[in-house]
Amino acid sequence: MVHPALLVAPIAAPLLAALLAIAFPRGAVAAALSAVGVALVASLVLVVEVARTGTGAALAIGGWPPPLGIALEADGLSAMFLLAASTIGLGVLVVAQGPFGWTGRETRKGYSFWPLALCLLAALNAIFLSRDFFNFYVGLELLSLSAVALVALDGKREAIEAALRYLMFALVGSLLYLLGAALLYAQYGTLDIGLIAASAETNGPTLVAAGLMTAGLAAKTALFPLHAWLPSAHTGAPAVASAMLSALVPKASFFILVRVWFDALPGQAGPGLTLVLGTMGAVAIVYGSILALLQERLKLIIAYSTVAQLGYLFLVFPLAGGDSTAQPWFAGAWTGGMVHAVSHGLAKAAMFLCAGAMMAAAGGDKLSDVRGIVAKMPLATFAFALAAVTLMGLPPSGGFLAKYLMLTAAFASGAWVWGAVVLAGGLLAALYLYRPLASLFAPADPDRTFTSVPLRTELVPLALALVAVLLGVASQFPYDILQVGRSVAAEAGLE
Amino acid sequence: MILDAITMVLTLGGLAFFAAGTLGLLRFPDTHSRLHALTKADNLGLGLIVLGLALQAGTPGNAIKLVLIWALAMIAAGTTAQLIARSALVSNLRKDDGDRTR
Amino acid sequence: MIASGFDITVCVLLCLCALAAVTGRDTFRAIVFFIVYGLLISVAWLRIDAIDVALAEAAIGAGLTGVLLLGAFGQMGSADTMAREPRGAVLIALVAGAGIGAAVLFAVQGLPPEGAGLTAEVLAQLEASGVGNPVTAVLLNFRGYDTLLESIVLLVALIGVWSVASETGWGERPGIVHHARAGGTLQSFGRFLPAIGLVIGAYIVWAGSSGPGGAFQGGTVLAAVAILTILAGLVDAPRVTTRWLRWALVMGPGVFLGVALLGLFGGAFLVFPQAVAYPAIVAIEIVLTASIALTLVLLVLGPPREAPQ
Amino acid sequence: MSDWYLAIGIGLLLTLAGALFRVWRGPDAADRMMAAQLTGTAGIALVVILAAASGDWAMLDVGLVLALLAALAAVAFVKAASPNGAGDPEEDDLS
Amino acid sequence: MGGDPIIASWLVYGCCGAVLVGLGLFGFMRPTTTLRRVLAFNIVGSGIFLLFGATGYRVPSTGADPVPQALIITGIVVALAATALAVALMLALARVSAGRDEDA
Repeated sequence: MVHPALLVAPIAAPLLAALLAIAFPRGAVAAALSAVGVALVASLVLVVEVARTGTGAALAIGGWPPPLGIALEADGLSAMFLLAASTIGLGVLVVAQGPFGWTGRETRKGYSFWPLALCLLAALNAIFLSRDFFNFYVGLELLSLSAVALVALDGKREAIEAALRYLMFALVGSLLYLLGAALLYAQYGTLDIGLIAASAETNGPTLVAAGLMTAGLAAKTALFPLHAWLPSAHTGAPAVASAMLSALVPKASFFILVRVWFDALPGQAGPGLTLVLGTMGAVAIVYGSILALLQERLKLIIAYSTVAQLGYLFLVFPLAGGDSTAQPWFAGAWTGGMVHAVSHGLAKAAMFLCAGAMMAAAGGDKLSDVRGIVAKMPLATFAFALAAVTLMGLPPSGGFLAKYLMLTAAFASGAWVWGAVVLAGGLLAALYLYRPLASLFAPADPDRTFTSVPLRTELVPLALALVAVLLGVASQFPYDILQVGRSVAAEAGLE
Repeated sequence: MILDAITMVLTLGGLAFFAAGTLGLLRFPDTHSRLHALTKADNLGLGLIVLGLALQAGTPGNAIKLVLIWALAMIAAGTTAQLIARSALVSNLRKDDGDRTR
Repeated sequence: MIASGFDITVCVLLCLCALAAVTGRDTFRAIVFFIVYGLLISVAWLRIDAIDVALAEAAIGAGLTGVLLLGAFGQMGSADTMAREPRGAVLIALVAGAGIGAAVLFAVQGLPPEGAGLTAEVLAQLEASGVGNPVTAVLLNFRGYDTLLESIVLLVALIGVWSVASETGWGERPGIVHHARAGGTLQSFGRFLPAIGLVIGAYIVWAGSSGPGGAFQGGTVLAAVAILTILAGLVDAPRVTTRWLRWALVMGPGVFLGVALLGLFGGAFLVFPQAVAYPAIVAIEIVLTASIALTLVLLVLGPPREAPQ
Repeated sequence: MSDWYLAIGIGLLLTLAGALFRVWRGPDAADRMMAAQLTGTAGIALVVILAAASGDWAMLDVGLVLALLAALAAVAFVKAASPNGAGDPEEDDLS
Repeated sequence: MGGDPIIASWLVYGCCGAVLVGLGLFGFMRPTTTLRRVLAFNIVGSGIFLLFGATGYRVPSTGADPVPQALIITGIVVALAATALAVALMLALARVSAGRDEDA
């Protein structure tokens, strides 16, 4: 049995570091890096344990088993998301030492960044490990408030305006989710996922509750048409913060949505729901890609790319299942969606970190500013290209594995429409990523000088992009991990 | 039984004062006269109700708590009436002087 | 019969207050309606036998949130008016509000009428939880993990509020400089009330283990009283960079997290063995109250003010 | 007996409704705040009446908190009404 | 408490909570200033809590269910934290857009 410390460390370590960063700002950087390091090691060991034993690790907090107490559990999906969050978190915090490190005297940004970033990571880990719907709510609030504060950190007018709009969307999303959780408790007398799944039935309150939760979580995952807050928020935030915001924050509310429909209420998801979510996902892919094509600023292209790539995740709902004989893998589409979430996270974090480094070097993030930066920053440009490969879903990247699993599931179950959407998404990604790549690799005009940036701001994105590609190369490993503790509905489908 | 009767009379009296206070608040023409009606309701209305219930309160602790509630409410009402009256006066003056008013 | 009459009257007034608060263009009137709404909500909570929540709602709903909104209105002033309301958007909002309201209404009346929730399980384990008040038992023992995360949410909100300060403002005192006439009504009220407020706040926290009350309700009352002294210009909030302030803010959640981690040696997280449960929970409540009261005061005061030019 | 208390409670609610009307119409801010103060006191009376009606005297604590904080909203209003949101009406010399 | 009610207390307050949620959402989504939107958010929040607390009192004989009460107290404090952050952001936006403070 896994020692409970492994389940508690990814949550408690960042929290302790955040408290320390508030009270002792001088030691904030050291506390942050060591805490997220501990969280990374704990999630690594957890993933290995889960893979080795083939079963998830569980812990009843306070010794009180559900329904009275709250349970933490790490099945394959939780362990994978935990590992991804800690990896990206550590990478981002290493780079963040530059703009937010200790510079002799305490500044507003330098002081505020560390507690907010650490609480954001702690909230992510708390959500990925929890099995309780109200605990998800408190985790979501902790996540949203720290994310909003990070967006407003720059202090410029656009950043504060974007943070305010983001907060309004996040608050109404949380309230709708809370209303759904309250109705579920009123109906089943418990908030634990497993217990609700055992006694779930199709009746009025359950459907209204699930509908409200889906609407609330869709708003927080910036699913089209509820995405209006994301581009300006992820562009207004400091580049280091938008790496975490784009790569991880929407995945937390998507993770809860997966828990709601695949783990807690599989029987209640009718064709209506899967069609609506799938269609909105498809429209998000097309809409996000077209808008990314039109942008002139690097960060806006990447932000709209997030809107598009998040659309892929919602294709999981219609595609899950379809277990016809032609389907060589179990739960292909579901696993593909989860691998996409992880590989997109890694690639997007790498891209935003590269954009941040290039902005620092070129003094602006318009495509014309960063033209021909490959001469000065070859590593960062290569990392950007690798991340682009993952987003386009070209082999051997993790993105390819995800799209491949989704495609085979779509064609095997005859739902070629979704297959076409997956392919179109890949092509559109290639289109909107071509312009920035062309500009980066263009021959630099001689009198354009770029200031030099610390090496780590290039090495970290490269490492993250390589991990994203590694996900595709060693594709058996993520596939097996995600099958541990996977719900039956992920294979049988939601119809 | 007598105790209940007394309580009923006192609570009814309290309600009557509240009603009178509200009526005054609605009928009187200007701010300051309304304020006058308001303070009557606070003091006596709540006072009578608290008195009526103190008879019913089992332990002396509850009775003391009731009186403390009434005392605090009185202080709050007094302070509020004073501050609101002055604030109304100041803003009216400012309105006459044509300054920017709240 | 009378009881239903009372309940229905309360609900009608609640809905009227809410309607008045969300419609119309006068922001000040909306805030006053919200303050009265908070009061009626406390009365409603008493009717559904939730005294702990009535306490929290009275202190926060009618107290702190009202002060927060009025303070914002005071500083926003005329900048807070809306030019015109496009007809279409109002319609969409109407349809959305009515639709979700109707769906929730349909769900509520469809709920099983005898659902007792977890009352039995809580009362069965109450003895083992170490405290008499079932709500405090759930808040600090059975679901202590939620409460721990929530105290961190308060801290994050405070850091967020501080971080929107102006560049020159870092290191200054939070909020605006309040002043009052020496010896005037406001100042004497500000000088008189805190003594009683402190006693009542401490009483509510102490009563929380056996009866209604606890760290949050007590902390909120203490915060409200502290805000009153600051509004009366008697006291000015400490600078954002003072060391003792930051340690005091972090003390509550820190002790709670520390005690929770101690459990790991026994192979469990946030566990209170029955023998030591009562003293441990009371100790955590006291430390948590101090941090929560301080955090709430600073949250209401707002970001550090701009440095004097 | 508790029926009687609840009847008185309904009466108090009706007076509260009257005060709400003043909050709606009240020409200037002071009238609205005054009506809010009256609803505050009526609220305290209601809480005390409910404590008697239900026989659960622990409800008095809620009355205590409401009485303690009744003036807080008024002080905040007075601050909001002063020019820079931080003054005291008694401070301005009325020359 | 009172004669046998013609309608259960919990249902009255549950439905009232639902209406408040509807009113609050209308107030939140209609085009208005941020301060009014924050106020509407608080109304929706308290409506949800009222509904949640009412469903905990369906069996008056066993007393109100303590679990919703505890969750609601947590929710109220979280809602206050979110309101404080929203108000701070709103004031900061007014300050910055008034051009008084064009910091880096």
